[in-house]
Amino acid sequence: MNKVVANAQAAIEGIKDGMTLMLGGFGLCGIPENCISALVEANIRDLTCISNNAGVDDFGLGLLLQQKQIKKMISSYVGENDEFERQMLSGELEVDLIPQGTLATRCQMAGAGIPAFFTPAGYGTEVAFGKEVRYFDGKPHILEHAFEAEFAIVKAWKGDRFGNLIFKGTARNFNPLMAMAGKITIAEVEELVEPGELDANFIHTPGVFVQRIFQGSNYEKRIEQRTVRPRN
Amino acid sequence: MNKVVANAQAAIEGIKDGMTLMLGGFGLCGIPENCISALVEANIRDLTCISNNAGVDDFGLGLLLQQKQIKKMISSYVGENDEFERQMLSGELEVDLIPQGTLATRCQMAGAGIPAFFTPAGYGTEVAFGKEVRYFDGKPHILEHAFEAEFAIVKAWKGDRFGNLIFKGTARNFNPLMAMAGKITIAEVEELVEPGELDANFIHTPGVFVQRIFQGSNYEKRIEQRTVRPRN
Amino acid sequence: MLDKNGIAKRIAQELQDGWYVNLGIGIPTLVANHIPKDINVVFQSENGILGMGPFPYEGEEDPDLINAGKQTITAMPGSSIFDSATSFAMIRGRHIQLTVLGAMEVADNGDIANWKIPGRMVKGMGGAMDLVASAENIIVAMMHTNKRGQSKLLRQCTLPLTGVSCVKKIVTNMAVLEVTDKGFKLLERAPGVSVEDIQKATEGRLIVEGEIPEMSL
Amino acid sequence: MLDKNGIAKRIAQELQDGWYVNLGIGIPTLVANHIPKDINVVFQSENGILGMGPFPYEGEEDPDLINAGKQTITAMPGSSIFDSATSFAMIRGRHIQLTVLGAMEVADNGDIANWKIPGRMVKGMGGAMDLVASAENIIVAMMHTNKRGQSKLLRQCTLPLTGVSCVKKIVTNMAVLEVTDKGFKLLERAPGVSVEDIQKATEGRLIVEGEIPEMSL
Repeated sequence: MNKVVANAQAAIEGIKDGMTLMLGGFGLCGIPENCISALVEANIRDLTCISNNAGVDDFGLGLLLQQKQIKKMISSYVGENDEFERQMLSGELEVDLIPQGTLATRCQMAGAGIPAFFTPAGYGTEVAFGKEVRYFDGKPHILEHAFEAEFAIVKAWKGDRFGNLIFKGTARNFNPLMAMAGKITIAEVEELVEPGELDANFIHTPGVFVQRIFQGSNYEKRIEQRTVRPRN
Repeated sequence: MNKVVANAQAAIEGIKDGMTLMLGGFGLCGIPENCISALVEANIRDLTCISNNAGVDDFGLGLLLQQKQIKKMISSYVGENDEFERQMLSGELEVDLIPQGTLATRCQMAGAGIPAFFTPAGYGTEVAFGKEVRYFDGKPHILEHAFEAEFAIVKAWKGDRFGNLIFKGTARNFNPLMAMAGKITIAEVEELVEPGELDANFIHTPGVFVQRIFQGSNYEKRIEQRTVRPRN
Repeated sequence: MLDKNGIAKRIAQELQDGWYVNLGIGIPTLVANHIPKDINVVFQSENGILGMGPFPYEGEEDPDLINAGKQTITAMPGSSIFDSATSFAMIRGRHIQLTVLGAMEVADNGDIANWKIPGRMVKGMGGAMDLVASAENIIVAMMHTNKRGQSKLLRQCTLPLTGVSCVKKIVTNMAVLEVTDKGFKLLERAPGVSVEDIQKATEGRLIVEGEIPEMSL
Repeated sequence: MLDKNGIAKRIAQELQDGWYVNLGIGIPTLVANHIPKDINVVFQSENGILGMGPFPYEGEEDPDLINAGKQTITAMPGSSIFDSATSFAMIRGRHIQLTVLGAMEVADNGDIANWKIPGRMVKGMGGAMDLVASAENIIVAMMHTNKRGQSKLLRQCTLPLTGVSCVKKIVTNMAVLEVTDKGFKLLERAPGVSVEDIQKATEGRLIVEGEIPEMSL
C-alpha cells in the first residue's frame, strides 16, 4: 500500500489529450501548482477542466489557457482573467458555467455513486434550459447529474503514503470533493508523512479515494486579493 | 451566540407526542444517552424515530420501545432486540427498513437542501416498491427522498458554546449527518469547551447546524459485543 | 442620498443577534463594518468558512485563508472550516438566516439578475444562484440606478436571471423597498431623497402608502 | 468438506495487494485471519472506519471503536474515521475492490437474499443492499446447504431479495463457483467432495466443464 510517486511528472502519467480533469482550488487558494506546471510542460491538449475558477492570466489554470491546452472549462466563476474572457468571447474556448453549490454537489455525488439529484439552484434561469423540473414541497427543482472525470488533481497540506489527506484553512474548498470523484485521483501535498502520523479521527480525505501522492515543491501560494487592516 | 442549555430535560423542550426525531448512533456506539433518558422520563409518545438501529432490550432506543413510546422506526438494522421483534411482528410497531447507505444519504441530503436523489441500492427488491426507476449508464437506480425531522438528537465527544462538534472514533457514524438534518438539532457532549478551544480546521460539525448543546453526564457507553484477543 | 457605506450601514440594522449571514462581494462586504455593538452575528463565506473575522494585519496574511472574494481574512475564535459541499449544504439547507448580495437588476416580482451581460461580460454566477434559490431572507444591496442613470428596479429583468421571485428586500442609495405581490413597496427614503425622486428612478411598479419615513442611520 | 474457517481461508486467496475490502458479518469476518503474509489489504467497516485492525487486548476495549458487527476493534496505523455518508460513498462510488458477505440464498443469475424471512425474521438489510448494488466484485461466503439440508444455490431465490444479478463468485463448504450467464460454473471442489456431491447439493443450474480441480488451501 504505497501510493507515492516521485513527482508531478510521474503523477500525471496517463493523462492524455482530450481527457476530462477535475482540479481543486478556489481562486488561487489550494490549487495543485506542481501538477498544473507538469501539464503545461507536457503540453497535453484539448482538456476539459472542471474547476471552480480558471486561475488568473499568469497563474493557476491561466497557464494552461495561455498555451491553449483547454478546450472546455466547467466552472462557476471565471472573472479576473483577460485571456479567458478573450478565448470565451471569440469562441475558441467552450465554457459551461454552473452554480457553485451545484458544482460542489456534482463532484460530491460523483464520488458517492449517486448519479443524479434535484437542486433548487438555477431554476428559472438559463442554467435550467433543457433540464427536468420537479416540484418538492411546492418548490421547483432541477435535475442535475454527477460529473465524470478521468483524473482528479488535488492539493493538500499533509498526506501519508496511504493517501490520507488533510487540508489547511480555506485551501480545503473543492479538494476533498474532487478527491472522491476522480477515477484516478492525484494528490500533491506540502508535507508527506508516514501512515499513523495523521490522527485517524481528523483525516479530511480517507486514503481510499487517492491513487497517487507526492510531496510538491516550490509552492508559490500566490494571493489574489491582498487585503489588510491598519495596525491600530 | 450561546446555545448552551442546562441539561437533557431543557434540551428536549418542545418535543411533543407524534413528532419525528433523528437519533445518532450505530448500535450502542455514539448514542445520545442523556436525551434518550429524558425522553423516557417525559414519556413523550407516538414518536417516529429515524435511527440506524433500535438499541437493545434495556438500553438505547430499547428504553423507549419498552415504554411503547415509539410508533414507527425507520432503520436499516434492528436485530438484537427481542421486544422490538415482538412489537413489530405483532403489528404494534410500524417499521420502515431501508438500506444503510440510503439512510445515511437521506439524512445528508435533508441537511443539504437536496430533496431527492437516485441510488442503485435496493433496485429489484421490495425496497423499490412504488419508487421511480431510472437508468444511468445502463444501470437501474431508484429515486429516494431526503428525510424530514423536527428534531435531531446527536451525541458528540466535545463541543463548544457555538455548537461546533467533534466526535471520537466510530461514535461519529450518523451523528454529523443527522446534526445537519434536524430542523432543531440538539447535541449532547462529553465535554463542553469554550469557542476557540477546538481547532477550526478539524471541526466535524460546524456550529451553524446545532441549536442546543449541553454537557451530558454519567455516560454508560455500553459495549454490545465485547471481543478481545489473547495477550500473546 | 447614501453612499455605499451608507447602504451597508442601513442593511446592518436588519441583523439580529445570533444570525448566520452570507455577504456577497462589493457593497454587501461592507456590512460587516457596521454591526451594532450589542449583537453577535457569524459570517459565512461560501468558499468554506464560518466565523470570518476582519482583514489580517499587514504581514499576517495567510494565502490559505481567504473569503469568497479571494481577499485575505482572519478567523474568529469558534470558527470552523469545511469543504464546498458542506458550505452549500448550509446555504441550500437553509441554515443561513440572511443573504446580502448585489444586483444589476431586480424586478418587482423579486427576480434578480447579477451574473451576466450577454456578449459583454460573463464572469459566472459563483454561488449566487444557490444562495437566491434557497435563502429565505435575501436583501439586495445596490445603487438605485446604473451608470447611465437608468433604473435598476424594473418591471421585468432584461438580463439573464440569477433567480426568480426570491428577493425580499432592497436597500439602495435612495430607498428601502420590500418586494410584494403588487410590486416594490417603499418603506424608507434616504436622507434628502423625496418620494418623487424615488418614483422617477424606479421603473417597476412602486407602491407608496401613507407617509414614507426617512431612514435613521 | 470445509468448515467456516476453511471457507474464509479459500476466500483470502482471492485478495490482491493494495485492495480495500469490506467483510460482512459471520464467515466473511473470518477472512481477516487468513490474509497471505506478502500482501497488504485494508479493511473497511461501513460504520465508518478504514484500516480496521484485530480485536483489542482484554482491558483495551474502546466503546467508541467498533465494527459494523458492533464488535470492539482496533485501528491500524494509517487508518481513518468518517461518517456513514462518506462510508457509503466509498461503497456506492466503487472505491472498494471486494465485498465478501453471507447469504441465505443465491440464484444462478447472481440474485442474492440475505436479510429477511417473512413472518419469522426481520433484522434488516443493514448495508448489504448498498454493497451488492454497487460492488463490482462480490464474493458470497456461505454453507452450500441450509440446516435442513436444502440447497442454498437455487434456480431462483424464494426469500425477499437483497440485490439482483450481482453475485460474481461463491465459496461454500463444498465448492468454489462462478456466476455466469448460464448458471453456476463449478471452479473447484473442496477436499474430499466429489462433483456428484456438489451436483446433488445444488438446485440451480450447475455447469461442469472438464476436470474440476480440488482447492489448494
